[in-house]
Amino acid sequence: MSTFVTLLVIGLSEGAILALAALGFVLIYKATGVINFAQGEFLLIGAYSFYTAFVVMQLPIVLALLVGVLVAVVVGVVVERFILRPMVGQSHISIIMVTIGLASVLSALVQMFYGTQPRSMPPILPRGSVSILGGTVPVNRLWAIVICAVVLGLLTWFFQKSRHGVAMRAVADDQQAAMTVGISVRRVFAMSWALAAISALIAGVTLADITTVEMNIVNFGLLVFPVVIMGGLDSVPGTIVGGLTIGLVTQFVSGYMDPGLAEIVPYLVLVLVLLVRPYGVFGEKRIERV
Amino acid sequence: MAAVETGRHHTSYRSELRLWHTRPQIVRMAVLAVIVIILPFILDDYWLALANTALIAAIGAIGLNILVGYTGQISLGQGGFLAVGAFTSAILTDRLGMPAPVSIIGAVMLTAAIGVIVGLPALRLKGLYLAIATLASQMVILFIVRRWEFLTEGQGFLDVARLEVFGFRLDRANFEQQWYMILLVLAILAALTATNLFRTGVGRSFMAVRDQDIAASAMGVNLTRAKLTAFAVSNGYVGLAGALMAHYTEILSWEKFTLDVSILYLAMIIVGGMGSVAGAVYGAVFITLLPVLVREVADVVGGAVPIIRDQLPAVEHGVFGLTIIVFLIFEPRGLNRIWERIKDWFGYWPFRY
Amino acid sequence: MPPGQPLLRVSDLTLKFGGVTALADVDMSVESGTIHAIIGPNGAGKSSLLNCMSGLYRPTSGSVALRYVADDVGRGRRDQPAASPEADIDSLDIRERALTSLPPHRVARLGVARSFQNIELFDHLTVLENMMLGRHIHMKQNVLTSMLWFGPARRQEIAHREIVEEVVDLLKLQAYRQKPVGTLAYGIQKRVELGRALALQPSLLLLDEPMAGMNAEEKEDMARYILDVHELAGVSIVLIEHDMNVVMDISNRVTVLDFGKVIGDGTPQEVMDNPRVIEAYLGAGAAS
Amino acid sequence: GGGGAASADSDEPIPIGVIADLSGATGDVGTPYNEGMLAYVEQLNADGGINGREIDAMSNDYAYEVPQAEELYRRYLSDEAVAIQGWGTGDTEALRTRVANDELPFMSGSFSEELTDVEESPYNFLVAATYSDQMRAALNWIAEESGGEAGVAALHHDSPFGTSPVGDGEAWIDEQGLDIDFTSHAMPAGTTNFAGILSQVDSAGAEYIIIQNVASPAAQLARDLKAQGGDQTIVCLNWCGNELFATGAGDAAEGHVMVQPIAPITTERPGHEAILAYADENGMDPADIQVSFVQGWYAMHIMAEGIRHTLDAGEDLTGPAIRESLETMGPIDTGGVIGEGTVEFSADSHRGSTTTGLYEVKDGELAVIEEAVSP
Amino acid sequence: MTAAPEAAPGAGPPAAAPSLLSINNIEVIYDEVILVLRGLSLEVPKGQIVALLGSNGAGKSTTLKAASGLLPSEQGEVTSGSISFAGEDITKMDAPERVKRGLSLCMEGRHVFPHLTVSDNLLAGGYTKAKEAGETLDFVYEFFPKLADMRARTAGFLSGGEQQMLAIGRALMSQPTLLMLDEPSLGLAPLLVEEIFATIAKLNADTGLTVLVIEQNARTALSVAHHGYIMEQGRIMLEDEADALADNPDVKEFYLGVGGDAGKRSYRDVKHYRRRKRWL
Ligand SMILES: Nc1ncnc2c1ncn2[C@@H]1O[C@H](COP(=O)(O)OP(=O)(O)OP(=O)(O)O)[C@@H](O)[C@H]1O
Ligand SMILES: Nc1ncnc2c1ncn2[C@@H]1O[C@H](COP(=O)(O)OP(=O)(O)OP(=O)(O)O)[C@@H](O)[C@H]1O
Ligand SMILES: [Mg+2]
Ligand SMILES: [Mg+2]
Repeated sequence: MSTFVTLLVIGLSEGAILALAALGFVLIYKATGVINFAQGEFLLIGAYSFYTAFVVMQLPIVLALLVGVLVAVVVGVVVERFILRPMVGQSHISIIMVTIGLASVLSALVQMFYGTQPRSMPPILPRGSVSILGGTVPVNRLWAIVICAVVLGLLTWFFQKSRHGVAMRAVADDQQAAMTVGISVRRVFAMSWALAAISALIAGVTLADITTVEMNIVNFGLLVFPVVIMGGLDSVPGTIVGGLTIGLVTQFVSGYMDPGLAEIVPYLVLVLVLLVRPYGVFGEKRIERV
Repeated sequence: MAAVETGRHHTSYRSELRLWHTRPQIVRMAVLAVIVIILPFILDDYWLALANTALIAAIGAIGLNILVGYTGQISLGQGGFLAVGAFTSAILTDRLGMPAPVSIIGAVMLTAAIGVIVGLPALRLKGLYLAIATLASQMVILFIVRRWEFLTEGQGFLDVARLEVFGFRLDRANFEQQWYMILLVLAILAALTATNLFRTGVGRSFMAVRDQDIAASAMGVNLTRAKLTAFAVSNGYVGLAGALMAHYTEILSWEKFTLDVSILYLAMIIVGGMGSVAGAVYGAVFITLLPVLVREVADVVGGAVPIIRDQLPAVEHGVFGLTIIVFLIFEPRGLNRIWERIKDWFGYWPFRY
Repeated sequence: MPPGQPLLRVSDLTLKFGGVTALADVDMSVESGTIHAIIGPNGAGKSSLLNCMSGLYRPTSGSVALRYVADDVGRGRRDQPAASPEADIDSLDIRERALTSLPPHRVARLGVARSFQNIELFDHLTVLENMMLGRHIHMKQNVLTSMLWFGPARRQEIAHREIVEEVVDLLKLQAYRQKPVGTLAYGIQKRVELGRALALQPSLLLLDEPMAGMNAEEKEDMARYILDVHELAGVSIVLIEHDMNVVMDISNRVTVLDFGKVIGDGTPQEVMDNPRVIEAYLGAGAAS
Repeated sequence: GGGGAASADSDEPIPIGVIADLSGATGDVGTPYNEGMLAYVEQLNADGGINGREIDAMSNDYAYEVPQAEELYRRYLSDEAVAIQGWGTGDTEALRTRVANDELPFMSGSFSEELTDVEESPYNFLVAATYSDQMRAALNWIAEESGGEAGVAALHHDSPFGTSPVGDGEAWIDEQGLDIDFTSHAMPAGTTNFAGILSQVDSAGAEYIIIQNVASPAAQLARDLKAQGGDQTIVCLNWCGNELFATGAGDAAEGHVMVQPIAPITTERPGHEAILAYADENGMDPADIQVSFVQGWYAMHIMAEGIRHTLDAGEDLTGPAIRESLETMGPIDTGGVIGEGTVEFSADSHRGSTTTGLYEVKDGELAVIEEAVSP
Repeated sequence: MTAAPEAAPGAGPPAAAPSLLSINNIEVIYDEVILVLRGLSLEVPKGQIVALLGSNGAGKSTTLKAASGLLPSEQGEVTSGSISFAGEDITKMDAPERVKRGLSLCMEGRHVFPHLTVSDNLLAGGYTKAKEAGETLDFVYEFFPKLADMRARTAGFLSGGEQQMLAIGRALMSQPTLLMLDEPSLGLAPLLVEEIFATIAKLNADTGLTVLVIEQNARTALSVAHHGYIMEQGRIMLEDEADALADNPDVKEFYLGVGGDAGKRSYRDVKHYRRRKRWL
């Protein structure tokens, strides 16, 4: 029982961070149709820029977060403007590859400036453990859940309710048509990349606080794919459910079965899901009519 | 599509269907043949080893291009498939004592079969869904290779005996030269057979699936069969590349078949030109030589900009990414297209159009 | 199949997409040797009906059955037009097959070819390659001989290429042979699509709005091609078209759909005079 | 021979290829190791080199990727290196047949017991106790410490490096009849928490966790262990038993134990003096000198001694000659840094030493528990 | 009715209405080499319906794209000449800005947002006038009751004609003063074509909405238009009052075609392809 509680909370917190990272991916995909393989690197950039502001430049935490947001927005907008805009209308594979190239460049940049040694950061979230139902649970994990839930809630609201949400979805469907109804495609693109980068920043910093600031964050980012595919690529609730599922399943498998197996369990789950539902659990079938 | 050179008329379908028609084409092929044949006598072992690596990569890239470039099925599973080919051939020769050619054929067939198994879900999956499903296959295959102690007898790696073909054992002194010859022949065969495939109905049905699968099925193309065949054929080449890798490098461990390798191969076909056999070859050579080039440049400018030398792997990594981006933005059809342009330019010289 | 014989029977066909009923108990039959038009307002279910006929949609209930001459199928039969009028019906081995349970490629193998409402060509392939794909069902697909090229693969390519060239001549596409179709003008693409379907040497040709988006001149050309194909190759044609002038002029029989139901069926003139059709589709203006 | 670098009477620098991991999975310890080697070379060259000849250490990062290591190896071969300093187990094993073919003496950071077989790996030399010996020492200590009965979980890097001592450990328990309940798990790479593996350790009833991995994941594990209120004792082998572990885990490192054949700088052995002098000259803080740095320094020292012996004997500087020197020159003094203090090879054993030290983390420092233990 | 509130209500086109849109001698080039429009000029007087006719590839759609600012998204560019709307030079303005000023285009080939519902499509259409979107929505549903029935359906699954209606409805959502329609009858049933043109005429009559419409279906288009232009190969070849154009023998021959009214030839009687070279 006690193990169960520990694993449950840790799994939920991982899942929540994962969902947040994945939501950035979904945001980009929904609005621009771009499959961003560099989402993991966005987490990395987020974590390192915050680290630089907070630890290296010794800024107060709020200011450091603002610096992080600024960097995230700039990176997001620059990437959109100079790398993805010229790619409009290219095939899936080309877009996937250009973001893979981007991922290489971003991680190479981080590596060039910071090396690969993990860096430690003074704790942001409260440390220590509490006992819940007999399980020892790190307090920062609980905080991670809360933070991610709040940010996820805000983003979801924005996407579903605000008029920018509809604009984003319209742009995703048909950019030319969106222009004819007066939606500035550029602004929508820039906005979705910036939002994705910001959500990655929050996910990255939370993750870095729980672990360390290190290149490994990228590997965590790879898990975004099983999550979004399970969720159906463009469904916000699907992404949240997908994130929590992957977080929990991984944790339970590594706790009760084989920790090594946990590495590939997200992918096994994914394959199972796809066999039953080729468009993910929450995804709608692509419209294909002749 | 290159502009059709003018003044070329055919009197029979047979002549039109030939691969090389014009004088310049034939001359070009002859020059290329001469260069390729004298290469092993002028390069030292270091460069020959690079050439050999590139030739193996070319075979693998041709295979990947069949699936991705021609059939439109995105695959991130190349690394895993190479591993299947490599370990199969190594185990068949070393443990079952099969002659290398037989075990290589065995590896080709098994990799093709695994391709079909992985291809099965592909029947229902499209685009990114398929890409991620193949990513899953990469992860799972690699996990198996890593954990299945039978493969490496618990050592984590597998030694492969020196290649012996029909009683002829490669010797140490001429190791690279001899391999070069073997690989050259195989790479040419791979390129020719792949080219032929796309001159005929089977290959056309692959391309039809890529361009418009619904119309293809309405034209009588069995989508299931076409996709699975594409997976099998593509993986056949990949299996061959994997097997050759095993015999050439003489040691195998899972670390040679990671996701990075899958990405490397995708980069080859992107840089070379998707949906083009020649492109796959150009891409393989280019991507194999890229890190070497970066290093040479780093040696030269490293004094002035020390970060380039000190952070070489990061720089290599970054340059690799940048190459992909630059190609996709400025010449999405890759080196093959650039080469065609050059040919056209000379073909029409002195006229500009 | 000799003319005047029942060729295709649609019975009680119902097709639902979630809550939407695209087709409701549709009954109709197509006779061989005719041009059979299907008309109806937008969203009436015309394309859906065609999609059911070619196996692309699986109907919720009901069936589409095709009758065919056993020998005709699966063999290059360019010397004998599919509908040789002289043939004696009793001497032919005529079979019937339910298309609704078949995947599209199996339907194609039975000699049913089609074009699409929004051109669905293989964009990166040349005109010739597109048409060669029309020959797909008549060709043997062997990976190994294909890789070898010399021998059976090349012989087969040349043999089928000859048939394709005939279609190219018929549709006057000579100038575009080696062009990737994606770069061609809309009207030409429509023609290539027709050609690709013809290359299959179908006994039944399904055309979904072949003249949509064409100007008067191109429409005339296209109508001429369709008539030629019909007369020269003896193919039976099912045609969806909105231009009533075209329908009146070239079709032998018309079925009218509205909200997925058949509301009229008969000769063009009968249909034109049918008040339900006028009300639902033609409007008062056209009736005059 | 003429003026080639290999010739005995040449005065050209002696090329040695270094395959280093600075940025890969083991870069945290690979970087100081490489720095230690290069520092030694710098020091040696400043002191006039070996008989007046400098060492040209060509060092390149291979990011812990085997294919990259192979590429580097080929380059060094074509640059006529007379010996190679490698790094990881995977690449050392991947290269061993080539090394044997090309007759190049090869040392590395890998102490995998697989490599000590002179038949299979005639040109590989191991300068300190093998991972398996370290594992044996760890098990012996645990048996003693727990008063006989104990549960041990061996957590290892998921690679040849990681698995290398696991089987030998199990065999050792059988052989010695130790009352130890032994389980093993691979530590997933790139994971963000070890909660799962720790609960496995818990449910297996283990009181000790032996880690065969590098420092960063081990530190992460120690932190998770603390956060989840586990009371197991961690025993780190060679590559995580270092200062990085202590600093990385912070107060979560307290009380954990390390099996380390190389004496940390805080133990102030005679062999450390040269290193401290170098640090002093180069403005390095002695507190920053990690045990991996010391290890790199002495790995290079041993190679240099072999070369010196060859040159002293007036022989050409060829692989076989250096190998023979190393095998026949007798004990090489390391000033008490490695094992018992000396390293010695012979024609039928390339296992330079079998002894290691045991340390404990106390107030963030490595405190000696026991010295020169031999299994 | 909220569309075009500033237009004079109910007024028929005044004799010399001021130009709302005027295109002056523009040249358009695609991909930096393909010259499509070669000095084209066109006036759309306020409150009128203007029809633009021409054969395939003449450059009709290109003209509308130039007017609506869509060319950059297709690697096209206006290289000379100018376009002004309501007296303002808009040659360099981007597309969304033009929509805000009341210039709305309904593209060729429908271009609805396939994954959005019908109502979301319409709401996206009202993006620039979000505050009044509710009202406008009611207005559109009134005009196209069928859309109201389908408001919750996903647009991509609609039939071609349904999508066309949706596209026009969406264009109205931005409350345009000038509505440009590119082949609105493409693939539509005769009844619907009639309906759509009746709607266009009604919009024009009721609200004074100015319309520029491209049509292949020349007869129908000329029947509702006040004025017509005929273009070939990137230039205007002929321009006149709509009635006069419909009576022009050349127009009859080449644009009104065979079949149809007044006992023309049947399609079956056309025996030759390429009866003629281009009409130039
Ligand atoms: N793949 C599909 N998924 C969901 N609904 C569909 C699909 N295909 C067609 N429909 C629905 O079925 C109905 C009939 O559509 P269909 O395309 O057959 O009409 P149509 O008669 O061809 O119209 P048009 O003349 O406009 O092409 C429409 O309401 C359409 O929305
Ligand atoms: N994006 C583009 N890039 C290059 N050329 C183009 C592009 N769009 C149109 N063209 C070319 O410009 C010419 C005019 O095209 P446009 O679409 O304006 O014609 P149109 O009069 O609308 O014809 P249709 O009646 O077929 O719609 C054609 O020759 C076409 O090939
Ligand atoms: Mg239709
Ligand atoms: Mg147009």
